[in-house]
Amino acid sequence: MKIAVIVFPGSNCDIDLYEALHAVCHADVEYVSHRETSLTGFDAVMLPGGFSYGDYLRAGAIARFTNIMPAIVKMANAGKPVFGTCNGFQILTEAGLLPGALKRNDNQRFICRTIPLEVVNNQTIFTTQYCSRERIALPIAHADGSYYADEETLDRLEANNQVVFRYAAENPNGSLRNIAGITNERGNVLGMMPHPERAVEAILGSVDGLRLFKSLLENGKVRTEA
Amino acid sequence: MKQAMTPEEIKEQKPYLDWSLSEAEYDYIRTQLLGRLPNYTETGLFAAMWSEHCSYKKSKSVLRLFPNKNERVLQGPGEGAGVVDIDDGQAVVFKAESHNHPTTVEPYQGAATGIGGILRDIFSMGARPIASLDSLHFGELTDPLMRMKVEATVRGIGDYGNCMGIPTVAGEITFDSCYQGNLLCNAMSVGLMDQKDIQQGRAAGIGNAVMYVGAKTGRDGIHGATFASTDFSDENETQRSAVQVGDPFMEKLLLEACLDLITKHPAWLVGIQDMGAAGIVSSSAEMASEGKSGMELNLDLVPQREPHMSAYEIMLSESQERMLLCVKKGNEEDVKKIFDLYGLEAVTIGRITAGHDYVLFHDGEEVCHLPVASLTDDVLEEESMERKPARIEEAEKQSAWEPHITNIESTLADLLQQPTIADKASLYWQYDSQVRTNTVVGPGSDAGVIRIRGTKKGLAMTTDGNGRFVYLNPEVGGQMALVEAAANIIASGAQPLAITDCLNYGDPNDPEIFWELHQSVQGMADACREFNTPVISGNVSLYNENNGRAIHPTPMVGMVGLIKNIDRVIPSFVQHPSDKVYLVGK
Amino acid sequence: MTNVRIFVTYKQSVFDPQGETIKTAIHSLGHDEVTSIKVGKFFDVTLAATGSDVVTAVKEIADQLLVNFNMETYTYQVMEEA
Amino acid sequence: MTNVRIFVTYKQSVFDPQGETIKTAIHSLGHDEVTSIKVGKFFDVTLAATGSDVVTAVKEIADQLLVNFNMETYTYQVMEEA
Ligand SMILES: Nc1ncnc2c1ncn2[C@@H]1O[C@H](COP(=O)(O)OP(=O)(O)O)[C@@H](O)[C@H]1O
Repeated sequence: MKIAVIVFPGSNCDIDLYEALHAVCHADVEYVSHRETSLTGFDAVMLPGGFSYGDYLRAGAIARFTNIMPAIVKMANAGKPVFGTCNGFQILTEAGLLPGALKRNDNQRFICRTIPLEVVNNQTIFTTQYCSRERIALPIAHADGSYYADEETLDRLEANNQVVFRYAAENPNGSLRNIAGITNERGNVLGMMPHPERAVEAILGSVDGLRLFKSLLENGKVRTEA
Repeated sequence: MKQAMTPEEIKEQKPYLDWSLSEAEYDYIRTQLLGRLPNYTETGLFAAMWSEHCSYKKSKSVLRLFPNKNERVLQGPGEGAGVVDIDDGQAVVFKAESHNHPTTVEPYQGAATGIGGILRDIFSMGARPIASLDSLHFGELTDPLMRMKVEATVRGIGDYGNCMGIPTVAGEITFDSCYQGNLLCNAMSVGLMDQKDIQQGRAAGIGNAVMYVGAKTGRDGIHGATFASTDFSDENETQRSAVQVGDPFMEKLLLEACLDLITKHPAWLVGIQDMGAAGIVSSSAEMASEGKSGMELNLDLVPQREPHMSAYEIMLSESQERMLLCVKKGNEEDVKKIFDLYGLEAVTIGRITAGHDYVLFHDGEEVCHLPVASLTDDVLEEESMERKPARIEEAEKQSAWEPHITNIESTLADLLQQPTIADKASLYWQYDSQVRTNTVVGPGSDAGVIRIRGTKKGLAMTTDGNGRFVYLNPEVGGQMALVEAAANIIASGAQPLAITDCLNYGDPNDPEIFWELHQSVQGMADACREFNTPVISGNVSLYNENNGRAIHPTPMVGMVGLIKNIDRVIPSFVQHPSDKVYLVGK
Repeated sequence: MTNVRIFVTYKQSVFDPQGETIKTAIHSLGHDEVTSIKVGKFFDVTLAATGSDVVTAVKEIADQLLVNFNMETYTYQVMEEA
Repeated sequence: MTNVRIFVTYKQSVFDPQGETIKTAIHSLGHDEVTSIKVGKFFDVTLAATGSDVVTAVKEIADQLLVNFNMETYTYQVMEEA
């Protein structure tokens, strides 16, 4: 499985994703610039955290007009895995690949902490190595992570099992229904505010994020073989 | 554009006094250095370049006390930042910088641009910044305005560093009424590089290009450099308007573009320097001086954000996120292409010339023609008077104070409630301390620890200082700042390598304050020799006063240590319920 | 040349903690007469266009970029033509 | 009850990086006719007061809380009394 990590102007967790896949998971991964127009040859795409375009206007609002976006949309529509963390999640919502939006945190501040999450849906291609209802802890680091969608959308997300992660003990940012990560209806596009790529090595404090990448690689292999 | 005053009018009306150039200096420049009257632009350039901020004319004599070499130092003070060998062809680069005055006036932007400035010092050396630290000193929190300033300062540091994607991994925050009208905001940046990539701020090679890259020039921070060298009164707090605004997004692009150029195309580049205090003039004159070259610049080519800027304004603007490069003749277009990729401007604004003259053209006219050295090297060093303060004479006569503790529990509780001692998590949680996934120990421990990817090595780093100790006994206080930093580094499992510093004091024209400066630097220097931690970079911030009241003398030490085996790092938290607790030392 | 001011606010149904925080601060200053405060942003846009072209451009820019209709809504005001 | 809208912007000489970045984005959408874009914020304040009391209150709130005079300036508009 060959994975693209997109580099937008202002991306700064690009190396985090890359190294989690390359150094820790020994996966086949490449950086792809926002200037490119094609993702031919890639089986999955990941949008990193950071501050694309300085988060000016709204987080993710400008990045979605970059050259690479149509190729990402195409991957999503083709059912290939698309993953966005933090700013990547914000870009995916701004681009309409995921429902809802991410607002400024309720306390109006940037928050960098490791917090407990619940794995709500372990049936996605990204989460099969977690147990259902498992409690894990992942770092968050954002100022605009308060998930918002209207009631109808929220109900639909829950009914379709699209809520993948929830904040478990406390809600750090005011996200509605404690939502920390969601997929699209088809389940191949995952966006989440927490940073699994920051929790893949014991020396950095946690390995709770590792199984997300392992799940994807394992499921990707099965798929490629099939 | 016409000069605002004729040379004769300048001589008569002495506008330079407002820019903190003294009459004696003006006369010296006129009679000894030039043998003619300097024009308006030239006078302004002298005022900026001869300010304490750029010239260290008052503190130089004291700074000579510091050791700055040892077997590991590759670059000591004098460049953008110091460089230390950490084996395997790698080097660590670090420096601290104060942004006290801008932060006092406009905490959010002042703190943000403080981070921006220190980062440019690091990447202009060819290093990638890998961590930031801060040292913040505020007034008492009982003042609601101070609470807002604390919030804004922390937000400024966070917003800039977070957006740049550089983890803030350690720091210190204290509160004391002596900082009520003059906050201290010191920032330190640590970078990592391959030794082969080390850059210098020099311009040389006749015909080579002087290129301007990054953000456009506006009227921000004009007089910033001279402003930082005069003390505050409530009155000029309201006059100030040319606030520098940080653009971390631009800086991120600038960082990536500069590192691309430096690491991939070293042959194109002769020298590089960031535009800090006193913007274009200080960077260009210092580069020419360093390369022993002449330089000619055409200011009409400088990218400008506002119309009708004078030569003086263009030269002194402190607009952020700009760099000056000296590029080999013939490679200008190649360099431009690199910056184009990041959507950044790169413009040739001048050339290296034969001889040693610094010449500026604006609107087709020559507006400045000076020997380079007159701006950078001929500064009149100032002798300062010193006097031991009476309070210290008094204190020395008294017998040592013995604390009487009646209820140890309530004393402990009282101590823990002191804002200076209390937990700072609610503040440092606003800093991304983990981005780029190398942070082994973040804020909340003795020192921050960053691993070096691809090796077993790590770097420990800390900022420490204690204005109260230094106030009570400058020499011992200076030693203690070093000891505290070294203890933090050692407790993290690292070998201390070297230090950077910010020397924050009041008005050095006050003999008692100069004495404090001298004594405390002596104490620091002695301790540096003891620990074999030379001073490889640093910064001096004088005139930290409000309405005639000086801050406590507050030298800040930023220390970096090398960890040979990162797996052995010991955190400062209790690990297991039945572990034993030992007290070691005296 | 035409100047247009585009106002963007959260939709009515979206909770705005910033407004609440500011209201509390205003009350602590003693201004209890303030009963509500809402925060929004505006964009002063200058366009080299006039008449209906302006309206078309403003709508497009707002729809595509300036406004996130999941949570925001907007109004605009043509300020002057020169 | 009176509704007042308070507009806060950067002072003329202060650099607005956000506005510049948004302008570039608008141009990349093909709207080259946009020559300038400035970003500001506004506060819709409702007060249980009328007449000159409103003006006094608004000025105090703006001066003390809403505006950072180091770099910002403001105007206001009394929208309606009800
Ligand atoms: N401004 C700051 N930035 C980052 N970390 C900070 C800051 N201030 C304090 N810290 C962290 O909080 C911890 C305690 O801070 P402080 O009370 O100043 O401690 P110390 O007495 O150890 O210097 C330290 O580990 C320090 O790294």
